[in-house]
Amino acid sequence: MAQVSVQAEDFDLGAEYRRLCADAPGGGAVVTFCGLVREYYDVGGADEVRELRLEHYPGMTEKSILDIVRQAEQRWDLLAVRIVHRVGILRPGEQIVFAGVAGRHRGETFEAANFIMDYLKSEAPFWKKQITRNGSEWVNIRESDREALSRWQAADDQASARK
Amino acid sequence: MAQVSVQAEDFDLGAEYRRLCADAPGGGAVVTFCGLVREYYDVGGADEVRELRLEHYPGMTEKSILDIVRQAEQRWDLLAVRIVHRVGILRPGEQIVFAGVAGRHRGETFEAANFIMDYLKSEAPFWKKQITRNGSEWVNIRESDREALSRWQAADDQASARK
Amino acid sequence: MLQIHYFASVREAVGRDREQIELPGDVATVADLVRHLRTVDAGFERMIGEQEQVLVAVNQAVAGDEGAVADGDEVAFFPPMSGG
Amino acid sequence: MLQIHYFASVREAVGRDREQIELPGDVATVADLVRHLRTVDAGFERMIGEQEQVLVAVNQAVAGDEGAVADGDEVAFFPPMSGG
Repeated sequence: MAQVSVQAEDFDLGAEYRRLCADAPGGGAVVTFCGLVREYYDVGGADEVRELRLEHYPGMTEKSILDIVRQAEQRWDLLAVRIVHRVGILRPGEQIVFAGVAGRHRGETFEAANFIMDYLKSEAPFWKKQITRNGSEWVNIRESDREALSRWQAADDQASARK
Repeated sequence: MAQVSVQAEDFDLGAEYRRLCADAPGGGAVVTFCGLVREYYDVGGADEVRELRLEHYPGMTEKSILDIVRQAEQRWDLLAVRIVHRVGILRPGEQIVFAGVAGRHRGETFEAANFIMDYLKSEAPFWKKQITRNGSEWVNIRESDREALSRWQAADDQASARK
Repeated sequence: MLQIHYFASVREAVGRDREQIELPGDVATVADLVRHLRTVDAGFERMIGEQEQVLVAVNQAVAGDEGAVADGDEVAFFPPMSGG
Repeated sequence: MLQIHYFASVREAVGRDREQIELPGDVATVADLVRHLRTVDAGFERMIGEQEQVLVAVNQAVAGDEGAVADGDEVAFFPPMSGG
């Protein structure tokens, strides 16, 4: 049970959580992640962000998010997943992205939510441009995001090596 | 900024999330965990649970949860933490526990929420008794919960060995 | 005086949730107190025999066998935690 | 025909968000297409020089240099993703 939405409108975390629970009767654990627009991004200078413009590749976005969710469902026994990603113009403090996972147990539910966010950051076609007092700049992927991804891939390599 | 509540009343995840955000201006990531009463627990037989009775040690409960939160705050740069744990009589599907962490970045916020739940399960004085059609039974700590804890401790040992 | 609390399966096995006792002269540690209670209290002795594992807290912090016990302390006996 | 899309900094560098071109006879892979566009399109050539890294998707799936390109395909050029 996976739901993906790419939208300009804001979302209500409490409502998303209730929908997850409704889709996962018998679940024991629900993990949610919410990303908010920060006041500064890690690009040249440290100007306060006035707004963030989120661009995406309609069609491919939804496909690539569903593909990430399918990978998570193959790794872990999940009951329900919901992803909401906003696009358009956002301001500091606003919600950008929601990922919610319902599962039977705590450990696998945490892992799956973490995995989905790591891949979403690096494999779903979204791009952020920040507008500051001094102009505008595209935000690059953070080094820690690359590392987060390589962590899962190293775990896969170990698993295949053991076979 | 840490808030801990041990209560019989249910809680509203959306409201807890909004309070976390209000306590963490400038945060970029919020992770929430919610534990729900399952229909079966891993004890002898597999009778459907009619109710779960949650007992705790008033005074020590709050102290030990705050201590776990402090440990997490020493490990990671967190902006706000909220924990709600229910006690008394609960039925399948009901919410038992909420842990919410607001931080600057995704990775550390996920890790901290996971850490807090692992310790809460094993070091806060709560006990669950399940009532089924065939009687009642105390629920033991799961083997996977012990393993979850030893994972953090192994990471600590490695960190000290490197010093 | 010592304030003693029992929780969960330990409480059920002992048959009460709390009691106050005079601190015996030969009790200075958790191990001393357990030895004392096993001797004077048949219910406590039976509980120790039945329970797989019993944890002890002194003044609301988990303590080992060598943990100090002094007059005025609050001591609690309980099984491993199973919250969340 | 090929439908070509440009996104984010690549879109700004090329100066348009999409275009349609006839599939040239000597283009069978992503590498062929890039070579062709660099030759016939000065804006594309300048973009390749400026961008640190350019990714390519064929029919909405990321493809490498050897990825096949055929008539009717949708090809997109963009910088590394930075969502969330």
